[in-house]
Amino acid sequence: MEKLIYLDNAATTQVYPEVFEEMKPYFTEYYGNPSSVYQFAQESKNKVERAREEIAEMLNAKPEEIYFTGGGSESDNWALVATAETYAKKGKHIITSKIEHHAILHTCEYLESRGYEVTYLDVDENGLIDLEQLKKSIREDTILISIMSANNEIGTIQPIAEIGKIAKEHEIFFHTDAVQAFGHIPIDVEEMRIDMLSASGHKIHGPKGIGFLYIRKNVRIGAFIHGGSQERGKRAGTHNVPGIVGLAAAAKIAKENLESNIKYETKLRDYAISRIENEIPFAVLSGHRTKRLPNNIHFCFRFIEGESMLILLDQAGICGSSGSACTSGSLDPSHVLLAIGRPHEIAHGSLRLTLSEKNTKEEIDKVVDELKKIIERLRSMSPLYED
Amino acid sequence: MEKLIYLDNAATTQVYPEVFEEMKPYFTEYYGNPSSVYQFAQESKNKVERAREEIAEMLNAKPEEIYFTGGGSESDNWALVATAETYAKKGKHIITSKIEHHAILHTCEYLESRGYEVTYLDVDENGLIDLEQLKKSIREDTILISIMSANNEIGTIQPIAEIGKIAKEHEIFFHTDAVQAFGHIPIDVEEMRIDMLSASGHKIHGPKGIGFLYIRKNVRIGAFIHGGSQERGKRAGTHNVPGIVGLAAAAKIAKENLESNIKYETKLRDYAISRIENEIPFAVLSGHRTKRLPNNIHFCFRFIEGESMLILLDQAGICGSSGSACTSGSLDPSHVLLAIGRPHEIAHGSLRLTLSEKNTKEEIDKVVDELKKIIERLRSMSPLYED
Amino acid sequence: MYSEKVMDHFNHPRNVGEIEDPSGVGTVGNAKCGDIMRMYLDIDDNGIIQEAKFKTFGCGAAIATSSMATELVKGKTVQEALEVTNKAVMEALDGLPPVKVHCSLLAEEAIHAALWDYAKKNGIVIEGLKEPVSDIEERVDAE
Amino acid sequence: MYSEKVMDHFNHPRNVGEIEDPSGVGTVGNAKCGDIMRMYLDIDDNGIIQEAKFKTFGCGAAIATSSMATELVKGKTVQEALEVTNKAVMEALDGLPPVKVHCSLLAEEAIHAALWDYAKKNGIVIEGLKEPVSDIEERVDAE
Ligand SMILES: Cc1ncc(COP(=O)(O)O)c(C=O)c1O
Ligand SMILES: Cc1ncc(COP(=O)(O)O)c(C=O)c1O
Ligand code: FES
Ligand code: FES
Repeated sequence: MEKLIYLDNAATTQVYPEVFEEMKPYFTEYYGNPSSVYQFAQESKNKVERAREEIAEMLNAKPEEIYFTGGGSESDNWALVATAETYAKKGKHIITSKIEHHAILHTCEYLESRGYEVTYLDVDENGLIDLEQLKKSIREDTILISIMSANNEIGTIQPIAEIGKIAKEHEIFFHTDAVQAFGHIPIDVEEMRIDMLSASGHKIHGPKGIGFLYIRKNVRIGAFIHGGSQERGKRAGTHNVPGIVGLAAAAKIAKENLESNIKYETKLRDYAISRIENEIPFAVLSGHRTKRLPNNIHFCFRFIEGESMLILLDQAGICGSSGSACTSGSLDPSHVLLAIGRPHEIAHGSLRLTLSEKNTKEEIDKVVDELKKIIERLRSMSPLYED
Repeated sequence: MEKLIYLDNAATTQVYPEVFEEMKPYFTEYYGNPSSVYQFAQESKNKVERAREEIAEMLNAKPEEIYFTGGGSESDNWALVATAETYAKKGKHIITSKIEHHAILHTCEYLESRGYEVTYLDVDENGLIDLEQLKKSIREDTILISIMSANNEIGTIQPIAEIGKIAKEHEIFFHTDAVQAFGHIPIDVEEMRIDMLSASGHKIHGPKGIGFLYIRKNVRIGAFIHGGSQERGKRAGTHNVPGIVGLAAAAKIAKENLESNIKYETKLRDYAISRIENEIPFAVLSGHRTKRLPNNIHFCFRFIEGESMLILLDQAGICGSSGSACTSGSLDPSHVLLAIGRPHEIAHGSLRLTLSEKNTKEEIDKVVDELKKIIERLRSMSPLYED
Repeated sequence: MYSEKVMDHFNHPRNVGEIEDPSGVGTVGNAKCGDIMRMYLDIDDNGIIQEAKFKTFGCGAAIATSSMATELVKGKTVQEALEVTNKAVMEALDGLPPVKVHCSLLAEEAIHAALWDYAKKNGIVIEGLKEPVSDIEERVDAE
Repeated sequence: MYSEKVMDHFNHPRNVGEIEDPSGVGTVGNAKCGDIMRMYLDIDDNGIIQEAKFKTFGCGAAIATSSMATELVKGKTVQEALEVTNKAVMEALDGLPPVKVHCSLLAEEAIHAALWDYAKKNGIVIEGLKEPVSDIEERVDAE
């Protein structure tokens, strides 16, 4: 078979070989539990603490504000549930947006079932929230604003610093799901006045099953996973040392290459977008044209359906997705596409291609060429398309 | 330095090189997200499902009753919190024991703060619960009994099948924290009538940061980590594929060697216990003499304090622990030792040595020889010891 | 996730297209997923289905079941065609994943809708055929 | 986790033991962790500490701070010995981990308790010395 063209880096990424090399010794060699007292475990412990420092530095945070978790979903759940519980006395109202990841939305629903109230902000046709609506939604009893840094489907980047400012002015905590943004665009928790931030290892060429939650010092939320005294008593469970090492190694590489990756991917992204728009009729770009993740290409192709497109792409050796990986299996159209106003049958024909800096122009050319054929073929079968 | 003698396998274990070999391809090669539709991700998906089958088989459970988590603590939290929430209408009373791991105890305290009631069963001087007390503690509104299979400090194995029977008779769900037991002693969820069971990879020579919760089909608890539709909508978060692969590979090895490991470790354990009892005065064995994990050796040495002992052992190249790794840093004496009636100052001089099947008689001999010298030395410094 | 037969019919769908002046045509939509299937039948004077064609806006399973359904009804009498249920289509395709079972219902309903149209046009009653439940308006966008 | 100096004093504790007929002896227990330290002082007629010995039931830090504390008070006057605070002991040991700070308090209190005993025995008042707060009963088990 020809070399695979992997364009689903928003679903998950390859662990970089150099990241894996760093992780390796911590499986079979330095396997000690960082909580143990003997020397042998100090290597693990030191490595965990160095990882914490590196990640903190990247965000302009303090090491003791970084808490390792089992992934982005856990971080999101923790931020929401624990803030709700800890600050229930202050109020029970949370503001979020309609296009959050399910790790936020379903946790909000869970909190609603426990008596909390949630306001889901609208987004415009580009996926941007309206800061005025945000301000108007703030109430006496609002305790948390949770708005994602960048959307996992359509790539739109929210005005995080502005949201942070509004939250700060109203003395409300601001959490951002940065799972798609961390390591992909610059984030500074001070400048952007972020109080909590979720991130995940496997979206930045680190390992799966590891993530972190940044918690600003003045946010005194309780634990979500209760038990041992790891992570200063806030997150129980034996440290996943190789995972933490891999997360930090990947973050470091991402940090070092941030600018060049952004430049390179943006160019590739815009090249793909312009070829698709010029060569495939009835193709509608989703998300904001410039306020978007450098690696995100998302289109709705009218008159056809996503899965068929994906299977045919797959047969051509191309990995893409039709929305978020973790909702595949669901038949509902993407809540994100509905929120930006796409009608049901248009939302159906969605395709997301997400780059890494390893992708090339040649790959993009091949993909667009294939795509043209595939879409033509599927449209010829479609009862909705009359040529 | 001489070869390290690692006797802290209850804290964590080495990932076996053959387990690591199985995990390896899933970092850099087959890195696909099992939720994705393309062929490339099928390898990950199939591997995850095969892992589920293998673990299920080992417990005599069905594959669809195994839910992968981020570790033992998460599994414990999930079982307790979600059962409490889902069955709150039936009642708000939970029964557990005083010697559970903190992942259970602190979660119970958390639930108490949310209006649940918890009965903490006593244990006798060997660490066994009293089945009569259990029966008497059952109330109209009892929804869950959570008793650990085997204790992580003193190694005592509870009468799980009997507890399961009592729970079944009263139509109350039975959860067991089997983090120390899974892969170490035989467990059959049917025979023992277990409804939920927590386990963790890194206690059986698998990786850290992965575990599972077995949930019997008729237990309809909700999710603990909300979000994507992974794990049949019950546990959100991108699958930790290498972790799952490693967990299953380790479980398989543990299963294949279960009998021979039990035999070998039990012999080594009892040899160590008898040498210590014969050669070191004022040494008090903790835990049940026979109903104990094959790999657990736990003593309290009077007149001395645990940490000093550990440091001196460490300097002799021996890794042991004084209780559970995740409470090091805490100054409180072990709640387990207090529960079996050890006075404060005796509980203080505790040493836990936990074997793997790779440990040898020669190692044990060296450890006991060192231990004798160390204890003598510390006692000579102790104001409590008058010779 | 799909069987080889499904992939074969998806990759090489049989009978894609339209029939001009069909004896019956039916378009059904699947409320569950929003997918749409249109089935054309050419039925001769003896009530035998001479030709069947389809157009489908839907997932891989929808395309494969459309294809298989047209194959199965060809050459059959109207009465026999009624027995081409979604189960029959799935079996002929060596099964479908659980989340895709509903797609095969689309095929069954499309056949029924086309037959209903045929019956109506000819003023006859086909025994056992009920009015299709989910015949939906064509949603072809004018644009 | 411990500094080299701590490890040195832990591995080679100075002045372990007892003094027969000491000028002052004090035993203190740390309520926080249950550890116990006993300090013996031999003080000459000029009020200068000639010798100091200790016995400690406690963690590594407790042993090291006992050792360092005895070293620090030796040769000092009673008044000077009062300035051997837990901070002074910690500094002399190049610091202690945060969870171990309380262990150094044990050393400070043991000095105070021994001096208190000395003052009591000799019917004198040492300026600035308060009755030790946590002088605890010896808990040597008879068994
Ligand atoms: C009995 C018991 N339960 C739960 C846990 C927690 O497991 P983990 O550290 O994998 O979260 C442990 C070990 O740490 C344990 O020994
Ligand atoms: C925006 C966003 N939030 C949260 C998550 C969940 O992260 P994880 O799968 O690591 O739990 C994802 C990806 O899956 C995501 O894209
Ligand atoms: S998902 Fe709509 S027809 Fe298959
Ligand atoms: S912990 Fe008790 S003296 Fe250090």
